[in-house]
Parts: sequence; structure tokens; C-alpha cells
Amino acid sequence: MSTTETANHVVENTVPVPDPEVLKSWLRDMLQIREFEVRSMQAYQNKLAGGFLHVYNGQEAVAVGCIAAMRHTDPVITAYRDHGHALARGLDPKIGFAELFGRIDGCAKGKGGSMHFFDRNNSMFGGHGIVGAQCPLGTGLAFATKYTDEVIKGGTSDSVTACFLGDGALNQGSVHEAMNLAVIFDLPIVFCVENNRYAMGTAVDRCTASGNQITNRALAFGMESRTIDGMDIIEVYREMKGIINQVRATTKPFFVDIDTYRFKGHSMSDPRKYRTHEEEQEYEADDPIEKLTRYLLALKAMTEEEIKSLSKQVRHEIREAVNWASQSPVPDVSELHHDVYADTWGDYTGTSLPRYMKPATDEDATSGEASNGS
Amino acid sequence: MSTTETANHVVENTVPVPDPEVLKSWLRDMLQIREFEVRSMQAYQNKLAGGFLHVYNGQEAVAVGCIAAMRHTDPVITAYRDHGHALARGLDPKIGFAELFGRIDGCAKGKGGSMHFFDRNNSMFGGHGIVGAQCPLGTGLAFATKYTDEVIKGGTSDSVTACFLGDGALNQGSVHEAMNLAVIFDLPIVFCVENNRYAMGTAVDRCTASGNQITNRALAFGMESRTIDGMDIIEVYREMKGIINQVRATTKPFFVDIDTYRFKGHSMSDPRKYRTHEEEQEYEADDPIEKLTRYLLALKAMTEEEIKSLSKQVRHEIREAVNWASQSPVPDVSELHHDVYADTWGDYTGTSLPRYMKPATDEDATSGEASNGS
Amino acid sequence: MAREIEFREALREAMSEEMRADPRVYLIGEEVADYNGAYKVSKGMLEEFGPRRIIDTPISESGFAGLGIGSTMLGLRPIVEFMSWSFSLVAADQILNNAPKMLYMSGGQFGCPIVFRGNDGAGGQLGSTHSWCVESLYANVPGLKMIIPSNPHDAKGLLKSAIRDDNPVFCLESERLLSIKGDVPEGDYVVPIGKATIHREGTDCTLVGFGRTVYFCEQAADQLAREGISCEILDMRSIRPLDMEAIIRSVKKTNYCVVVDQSWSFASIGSEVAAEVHAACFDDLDNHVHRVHNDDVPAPYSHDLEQEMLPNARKICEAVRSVTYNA
Amino acid sequence: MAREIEFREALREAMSEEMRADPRVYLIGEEVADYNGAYKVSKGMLEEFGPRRIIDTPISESGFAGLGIGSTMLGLRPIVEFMSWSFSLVAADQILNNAPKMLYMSGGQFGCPIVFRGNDGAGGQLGSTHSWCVESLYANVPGLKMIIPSNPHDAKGLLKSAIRDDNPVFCLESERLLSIKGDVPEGDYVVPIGKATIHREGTDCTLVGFGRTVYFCEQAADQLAREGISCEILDMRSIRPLDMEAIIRSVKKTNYCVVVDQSWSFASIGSEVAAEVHAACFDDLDNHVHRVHNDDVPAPYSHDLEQEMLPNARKICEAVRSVTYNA
Ligand SMILES: Cc1ncc(C[n+]2csc(CCOP(=O)(O)OP(=O)(O)O)c2C)c(N)n1
Ligand SMILES: Cc1ncc(C[n+]2csc(CCOP(=O)(O)OP(=O)(O)O)c2C)c(N)n1
Ligand SMILES: [Mg+2]
Ligand SMILES: [Mg+2]
Repeated sequence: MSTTETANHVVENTVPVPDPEVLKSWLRDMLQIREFEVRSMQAYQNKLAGGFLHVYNGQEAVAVGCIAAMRHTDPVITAYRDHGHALARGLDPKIGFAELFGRIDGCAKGKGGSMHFFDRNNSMFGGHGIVGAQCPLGTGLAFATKYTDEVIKGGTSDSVTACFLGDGALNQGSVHEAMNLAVIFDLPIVFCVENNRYAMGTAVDRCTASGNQITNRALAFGMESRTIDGMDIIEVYREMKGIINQVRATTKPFFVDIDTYRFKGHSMSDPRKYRTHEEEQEYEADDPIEKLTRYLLALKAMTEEEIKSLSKQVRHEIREAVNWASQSPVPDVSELHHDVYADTWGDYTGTSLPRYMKPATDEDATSGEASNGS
Repeated sequence: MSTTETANHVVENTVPVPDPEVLKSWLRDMLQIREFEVRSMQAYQNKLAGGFLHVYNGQEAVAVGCIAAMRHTDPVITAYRDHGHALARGLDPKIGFAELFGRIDGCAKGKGGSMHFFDRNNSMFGGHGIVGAQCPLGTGLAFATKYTDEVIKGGTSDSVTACFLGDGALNQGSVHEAMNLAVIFDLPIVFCVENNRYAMGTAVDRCTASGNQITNRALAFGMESRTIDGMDIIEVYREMKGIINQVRATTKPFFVDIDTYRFKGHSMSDPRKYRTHEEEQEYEADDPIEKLTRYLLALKAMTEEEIKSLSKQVRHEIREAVNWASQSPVPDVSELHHDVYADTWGDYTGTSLPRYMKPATDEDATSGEASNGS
Repeated sequence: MAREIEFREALREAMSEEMRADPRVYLIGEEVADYNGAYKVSKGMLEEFGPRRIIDTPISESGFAGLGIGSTMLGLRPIVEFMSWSFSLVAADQILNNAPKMLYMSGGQFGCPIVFRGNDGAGGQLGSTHSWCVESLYANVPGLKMIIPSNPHDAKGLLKSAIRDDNPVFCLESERLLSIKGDVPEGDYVVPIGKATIHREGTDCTLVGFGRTVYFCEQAADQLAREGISCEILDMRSIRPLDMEAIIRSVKKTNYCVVVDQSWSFASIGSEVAAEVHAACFDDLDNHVHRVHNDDVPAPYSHDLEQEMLPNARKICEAVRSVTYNA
Repeated sequence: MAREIEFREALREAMSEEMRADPRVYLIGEEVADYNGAYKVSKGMLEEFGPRRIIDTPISESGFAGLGIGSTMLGLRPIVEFMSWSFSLVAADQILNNAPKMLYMSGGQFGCPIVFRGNDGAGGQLGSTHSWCVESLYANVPGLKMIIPSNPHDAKGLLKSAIRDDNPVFCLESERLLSIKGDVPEGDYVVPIGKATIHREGTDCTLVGFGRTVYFCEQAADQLAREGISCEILDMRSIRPLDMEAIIRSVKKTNYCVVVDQSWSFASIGSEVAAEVHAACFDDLDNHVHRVHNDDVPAPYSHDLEQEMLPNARKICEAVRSVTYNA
């Protein structure tokens, strides 16, 4: 499919299907994300979480497949629907829940919430709330890896940035500016459009003109592009692997239109009147997790029992994570004036890394306030 | 040429070359603009004009040709390089110079200056200083004519808006947002890119990625587009006539890449080190005014003598306009707080039309301040 | 004849009544039509007025704000909804350069009768990018008017005035107030832009607030009343023009003043009011004007931190006690 | 060893010295490389540092401002030039949401060491869209620092501090000052951010100014000296953090204060200083703080109108006379 839909020249896809062990780990990752979201929605109902909650159900193959095709040091950045990317990148679910619950042990000390999952050690650069605004930032990440490799280290560019955005984000001017800059500066970045068909209640065709081909938005800048099936993790991985290898070699940007579907509402307050139940069922039948499960069973790489125990295992881990997070203290009020400025002046008390990132040793030293949470 | 370069389907161009009388009036209009700019530069040297001055020399065929293809009631909007469009639209040169000199008789009472030539009676909507910012406004003009014709009057859409922008403006996000909106809402607007090869000191290829085809920027939105030669006023007119007829009938937006050249520097302070003298001479040899002159001579529609007397006549008119404008009073200080709000409160004294637009009768009535200039 | 309706219904009535009366008025924004508005303010308006006048847009704030402004140049009178004023930053150039200056730049040729409206201020745990109080940024700009209603009655009356105003009017609504109910007259009436109102009479100290902070002032005033301090609560309602006369009248009566502003303190509406009150009441004030603001930090997500950040009743009480200690 | 150089050369020296010392620093903006800068501030830097570190951009302020911010997340330290701060409005979301809040949103994971710099304020007859004084809008936002140097010495010293600062710093330069000359030490020195300076000693009234207005204050002080009024001129230099201690010290000495701010008056730096001086010097002030601002109108093009709009010496003299009438 992808090759036929390639907007520019065809990249031969010689990427092999990975070993069953790898596929199993993907299944595990997707199950973890799904379960994390199920528990997130529960927590939201129980008022353990607040603000806006945008869940990733149905799109798991995109984050897991794309990130599997990258190196762990390759930067990843996305919008507010960010739980899947952070977990796929290796964020410990208990740190994620702590953030969701607004607790001091969260990746952002409870200051960011659902929309701001940052995880520096796993090259996860957020988690951004303003539609499209992560795209200029993403070009900055690609610029920085290239500049560091070539200008500072005097070597050759060796990293690729994945910048995820929604179909609706394609209508923000800053996204176009970012794409133009990526081409002009030869930046090693892949713009991964998670085309889940809707921007809140707006179907993609209603507000996103593109001559019925979203990849035309890349053609505008002479940027290479492709459309791929985001419900099939094996295709996502194989296509992205080829694309990322190419971008690493050429340092030229690439645009991917990844077809997927948002199983749930836009956020917790969305009645989904704008689409039919039939449509939802049709896509749910295409569930990326079930698809990989069927594949593994057909391969005889896993048995029904192994599948069951795997998801049991994941459910257990997630339940434990929820419990752990709900025990984490809420941030002390002194946190209000911490992390505003890097230095200390006036009421501002400087900054420190979140607990989970700090070697036990300097913990006491650098974040007095952060630790005496109520 | 144009047809071969059409990005989408080919529009047959059956528009005839107009009668010599019409061509003569175009020559006159282009000569008027050229002379206006020559005098503007002089005035700037003599400190009669200040601020930023962006002249139109070399691009005359674009404004005159496009506007000749429109109805007088069709809205026109452009950026800060706006003298040509305003004059082509019928602004009296003496009102233009008065504005340039910061005098009360200017089209904006001396409050706008070179970058803000507005002229409501001639459907000229400015004159805008922020690169690209006129494009969302332009879609608003097209929206308004369509809304008024269809929703308020219950008839059919009957106007077409011409929104002019520079090649450099193509990199402002708001321009992309405007193009998407124009397609989504079926707005009768033509985006006329005056591709004069440079944005200040930046050659178009250096910063504007488009796969070497600026019309690809329209393809991104499934918008029809075409490239035309902006140095040949007859081609500009014939192509634009066909395009505007089509847009009036379909109310679907169109994008035109008009190749032209900025004979002078970006503004008065530009040494033009970024391009060669040879390049400038090459384009100057393609002067749109000389081209039309040669054509009229070949047609025997005009004699050398008639040409001479015509330009003599224009030079005279412009000299008179400069003299008239330099006699116009500078705005009274009371003008500072006039035209800020439409109503009167605090220090604000309401608003009134510029002198030249007012029937003599209500002049005294509505703009006391405006008239007692020093 | 008045009856109790929600703040969001009052806004809807204002828009609907004006749209019935004037075909030049239309509503445009994200999810305002099919979806009935992200916060249901425009619920049912698509049904009544149809898709030509209730218009859904792409996520292109700069684009559709500019489109609205452009359409005023040909006589239309748009209402542009920002799902949140937090999202208006991507449209800052259009709303701050074009709308408020068009009349001036064009020497009186083109006015800009447009209303920009939407949620402003902290919602519930929305975090730093979604909790903007833009009033202190945008109110600095001449050429625009700004209203911040605190109750359904004023919301309908002020919004109707805004839609009829020939200048750009920024209407800031608090998501926290959309569901509160209040008496609202049926049919046509307006609340004039530029007139403050005394929300509660008092004798010992003037509390100057607007929008959501009026409720914080109420809570504080109730507490302080028990302590024997009688507070007069003034609701500014309009930020630009600002009704300084009303504020001065009250301060000359109480001789003490605390300004409660939900935006950050530096170069804010709170500093403006404090500076002007000192200028006008230099000999009447028995203590300097105290100010209560949001803490000077980005909005945190965590519930308790957010509550602590707000210009809440506790902070107001502390300010009033310390300003009136010498009474 | 100091010698006389232009303001623009001082800025260039600051950038060049820091770039030589730290390979993570780069300069990006419109026309900064090949064209040597629209105002020649970066003249010759392309030659020395090459196109990888002196980078021309398309007219995409939101794009390249965001690119700069993103690059700080991986340790780079960009200097982003806005040809004019008037053009930063199209990048408002990136510079006000992302840069100042990244550290907070990420719970301390990602700071944002970036400098945004360019022309601010009225140039010569540039009209309303090109004459922005953004200081009173942007200074409202916590998480950023802001400096407005008034002379070549401070320009170099403050900009060097800004480039080394681990927070986003907005550096506002007046096009009207770029060509003025002053003594500037060769080589390395810094002027700390957050420290004001007494520009001229005086006894009767404190004039608080910053950037270009310091010169208006000088003209006024010369005139007033002839009338027997001795003015102390304080140059704020930094807007955020603001050195209130220095201002208070001076006002406690003179007992009179006039703030001169080139931005619009409403919710401005001028109102902030006035409010804070009243709060800190309530018993020391012999009259309320007077404020001199740009007239509250969009910037007109016409030469005489623009001159009249500015917070010029005439207006300052009038303010000082009326504030000290009871001295
Ligand atoms: C500039 C801006 N405008 C509006 C919003 C409100 N908003 C949040 S998400 C969203 C829809 C985005 O849809 P899409 O880009 O397709 O991402 P998805 O939610 O489908 O993942 C909108 C309108 C915002 N956050 N930022
Ligand atoms: C948003 C913005 N950024 C920068 C500028 C400064 N500027 C004015 S004109 C110009 C170049 C525009 O080039 P182009 O669009 O090709 O128009 P041309 O001058 O060639 O007619 C620039 C960078 C501006 N006015 N607005
Ligand atoms: Mg979507
Ligand atoms: Mg150009």
C-alpha cells in the first residue's frame, strides 16, 4: 500500500519482519499503553486526575512502531495526547500516573499533568498543549543534534527526530513554517502525522484541504512523504525503519501520513455525536493490538495462554503503578516558586530534577522543597 | 508559457488582446506609477518623506494588468509595497504624495504613510506592514462579499478579491492558514504572488522551499494555480481575466505565481550587494513599460512623438501632484487622539473620513481638528 | 421579565438576539457549530441560524481571526470565538495589530466592529499553556475595548453592547463561571461598556475585582464581616475603558483599597488601578493600595498548587487586614 | 582598556566574544548573515563564524523562534534576532508559552537558555505596526528576564550576561540608539541583570527611565536644572528582575518620583513602578508618582505627530514641575 501511495520517489522497503521475541515485546508495550489509558480514564472519573485527559486507545501501533524503528537517543516530541509515546519511550508507568495525579513523584513533579509527559533520560521532549507548537520545537531538536554532531563535535549528523502531530494540527501556520525550515536547513526530522480522522469533533476532510491527499502538504515544500497504515504495527515499523534510515543518511526531512483512529472521545467530555457507532465498530474491528495478537498466534509464536498471562501481567503492573502513584505526596506549596527560573532570586528558589531522575546522593542536596511534600 | 506551467487542469485562454485605446491607458497607468516612484525616491532623499519606502519600479505590469482584469468594485489588498496598486485602482497621485509626506490631505491623513495606502472608494483595502498579515484579511474580504451577496441579499456571489503578496510572504504561517480557509469556505479570492525574486536580501530559492515550483504551495490545499510572466502586461491581463472570470463563477480560490523583478532595492537603505549588476541589467532589459511601448509602436497604435508627449504629460501631472501635496498642512496634534476609537470618550475624539473622501458639505461638521492643520 | 439562567445561556441569548436583529452578525470559531461549542455556549445556534452564519473553522486562530477582521472592512460584524484566550497567542498579530489599529492606519476609512470572545484564566488544572489571563497583556493596547463579566446578567448585557460597538471588543469569560446561574431579563437590554458597579456596599475597605475574582472577594468579605471589617466590593466589569471614577468614589469613602486581579502582578491591571488610585486619592488613602494577584508563576497542574496560586479569599483577607491595621 | 564604539558594535562584540568562548552559541534570524543584519548589528559575523553559526532564516518568526527554543532542550544556547520586536507578535505563542514555561512544565527537566533580541519602540516614522514597545506586554510573564540597555557599555555587558544566563532573556534595543557612541571596555566584562544604575545624581526629584527614555530624561533634567530643580536620573536597565531597591533608595532621598516609560500607559511598566513606589515609599512621598508615557494611541507616521506622541522632554518637564510644585 505505502509504495503505491508514496508521493515522491519510491523507497524500496527491504526491512525484514522482526523476530517473534521483538514482536512479543511490542505486544507487551501496546498492552501496557492500553491498560494505562483504561486506568487513566478510571482515575479521571474518580477525580484522582483532573484537567484535560486525551487518551491514546487505538493509536498504540503508531507510537510503539515508530519508536521501535528509532534509536533510544533519537529525540521524540509530540502534542498533548502523549501517554503512549512516553511509555513506548520507556517512562515508568508509575511515574506517569504520579504526574497524572499531580504528585511530586511525577515526571514533571505534578506541575505538567497529562499533557506534559517529559522524560529526558528517554529522549522524550514532551508533551505540548498548544496545537502545532511542538513542530517548531521539533525542528529545533533536529537542528540541535545536527549542530552538535557537525559543528561542535566536527563529525557527521547521526540522530533523527520524530515529531508527532495530529491531522488537525496541519492547519496551524507554525507547522508549515517548521516544515519549510526543515527543508531549507536539511534537518533530520520525520513529521509523523497521526491521522486519527478527527480534530475534536471535526472530521479531517471538513477543515483540512489537501486535494484529498494529506501528503500534498509536504509536496508544497518539496518534502518527501508517504502514507502508511497505522493500525498494523509491522507495517508501521518496516516503513518507519526505512524512512528513518534514509533520513539519518540524507539529513533531509520526511513527512508520514499515518492512518489510525481515535477509539475514544477527544477528551473525557466528548459525547462523540459527530460520528456513527457503526464507524467506531468498524475501526475497533481493526484494533492494532488484536491484529498483532492474531499474527503471533498464527505464527504460533505465542499461545492463547501466553497471551492471557501477558495481559494479566501487564494489568498487574499497571495496578501496582496506580497504587504506588496514589501514595505519592502532593507537591509542597514551596514547589509553586520552584522551577520558574534556573537561578534563585526574589521568591524564586531555583530548579532541580524530578525525584525519579536523581541519583539518591544529590537528592537532599538539590531539592529540599521538592522532598518535603505534605 | 502559462498553460504549460499550469499546476492543475488547463484553463483555455480565449481572452482577446484589448483595443489599442485600452493598451494606451495601461501604458499611461504604468508610466504614472513609475514616475510616482521616481518622485517618491527623490522626496525621500529630500526628507519630504520618512519611514520605510518600498518602491514598485519594474512590477508595474502586475498591478495594472491584474486590476485591469477586475471590476472596480472587486476588493484589492496588498502589503507595504502598495503605491502601484493604489494608483492602478484610481487613487489620485496628489493624495498619495500627501500621505507620503505625512500631510492631512493624505489618504490616511498622514497617519499611515507609504505602507498604508487605503482608498475605500476605489475598493483598495491597503497597504499592510506585517508580512503575510494581509492574507487572512484578504480571505475576510472575499468572505464578506460572498456573505453579503448570498446571505444578506439572498443572491449569488458576484465579486472576486485580489490578495497580493510577496514571494517571501509565502513563509509566514498565516498565509497557509488563509489559503486553507479559502479552499474550505469556497472563497472567491485570487492569491497573487508578486514573485520579484527577492525578500529583502534573500533570493527566493534560499529560503522558500517548494520543490522549485512555488505553485506547489497551492497544490498543498488542492487549490488551482498557475505561473505567469509578470513583465508582459498583455499576458498578465489575459491570464488574470480568465482566472478572475473562473473564480467569479466557481467562487473557488486560485493561486497565481507572477514572475517579476524588483528593479530597485528593497527599501531606500538597501545596497543590493546580494545580486549582480549583470542580473539587474538583464531584467531591466525586460522592462514592462518598454515592452508595451515597443508593442504599441509595432502596432502603429502610437508614434514616437505620442509616446514622448504622453510621458511628458504624466511627468507634468506628477510634478503638479508633488507640489500640491507639499502645500498640504501637517496634521494638527489633535489628530493624535482622532481615529483611535469610532466613538468619543476620554481623550479620544471619535473618527472622520479623510478630506478627499468627504462631500464638501459635511467636512467642517465631522473633522474640525482635521482641518485646522498648522 | 427576569428568570434564572446559566452564564453560558446568557452569552448565547446575547449572540442570538443580536443575530436575529442584524444579518451582518455571524459567529465563527472552532467547534462552534456542529459540536455546539467546546463549552456549549453556542448550543443550538447552528440549528437556528444555519451553517452560513454559525461557522466551524480549522485550528487556525490567526487565519480565522484575520478573516473576521477583514470582513469588517466590508461592513460585517463578526463574533470570533476563541475556544480559550490561551489559544489567541498564535493570533496575537491579527488581534493586536490589525483589529485595534485599522481605523488609525487608514485615517478613519475602515473601522473594525468585531467581538473576540472565549474562556480566560485558570480553568481546573489545565496547566500553564491553557490557563492564560490575557487581560493584563492585551489591555495595554489602545484601539480595543475589553469587558470581563462576572455574572449572567452582565454577561448578556455587556456582550450585546460589544456586538453593537463599532470598535473591536475583547470579551473574556471564565470557564469556572459558565455554569453559575443568575437572574437575567428576557429580551433586549444592554449593560454599557465602561461602567463599573458596586457589587456589595461596605464602609471600611474597597475591594476592586473583576470576573471570577469578584467571588473570591465575596468569600473574603463574608469572613472579614465576621471580624468586624465591612468591605465594599466593586466589580470593574469593563477593563478598557476603565471606570476610575467609580473606583475613586468608593476609595474616597473607605480610605482603603485592595485590588484583586487574577492575572500576574507585573505591569498588570492591578498595577494600573493601584497607580491611578494613588494618583487620584493621594490625600484620602490611609494606607497604600494593596494588590492580590495570581502568584507570579506559570499555572501548575496539581490541584492544591493551583488553588494556592489563585488570588483566593485567604490572600484577600490577609491583604485587607494588613492594609486596614491602622484603621 | 575602553574606547568609543557604537551601540551596534557593542552588541556585536558581546555576541562575538561569547560565540568564541562557547560553541553552543549561535545567531539566527532574518538577514543576519549575508546581509550583515538589517541594521548591521551582525556585520562581519558571517565571515568570522560561518553559515553554520550565523544563520539566515525565511520570514517565519514563529518557526525560527520555536526552532531556537527546541534547540535549547538539547543544550544549545541560541541568540534569536527579531529584525524588530514588532514582528515578534507572530511568534508570541512560542516566546511567551514555550520559552518561559518549559522549565516549569517539565518539572525542572528542561531549562531554556535563549536570548531574543532586536529593535523595540518607535524608530523614525515607521507607523503603528512597526513601532511596538513590547516591554509592557511581555514583562507581565514570569519565567523570562528582560533587559533594555540605554548605552553601548551596558549593551555589551548586559547582552553578555544574557547569553550566559540559563533563562530566556528578552533584550530590547532601540533603533534610535544603535548609532550612538560610548566608552566600552575591550574584552570580557558583564553588567549583571537586575541591577539599576544612577545615571545622574540629583536631589529634588527622581526620574525613573530605561532605554531611549533616559535621553529624554537628560534633556528634561538639563532644562529643569536651569529652573533650579535638580533631578536624579535612574536607569532601570533590567525590567525583569526589576531593581526596586535602587528606585526606592533614590525616592526616599528626593521624596518625588516621575516614571518615564516609552510604552503605552495602561497596565504598563510605568504603572508597575508607580504602584510599587507608592507601596514602599507611602510615608516618604510628598506627592504621588507621576507617569510620562507614549500617548495612548497607535504610532502615527507623520513626523510631527510621532514626536508629539513620544514621552519627550517637554512632557517630562511638565510632570516634574507639577509633581514638585509643593516642594
Ligand atoms: C492553538 C490551539 N487551538 C486550539 C486548541 C484546542 N484543541 C486541543 S486539541 C484540539 C484538536 C486537535 O486535533 P488533532 O491535531 O487531530 O489531534 P488529536 O486530538 O486528534 O490527537 C484542539 C482544537 C489548542 N490546544 N491549541
Ligand atoms: C512578520 C514580519 N517579519 C519581517 C518583516 C520585515 N520585512 C519587511 S518586507 C520583508 C521582505 C518581504 O519580501 P517579499 O514578501 O518577497 O515582498 P517584497 O518586498 O519583495 O515585495 C521583510 C523581511 C515584516 N514586515 N513582517
Ligand atoms: Mg486528529
Ligand atoms: Mg519579493
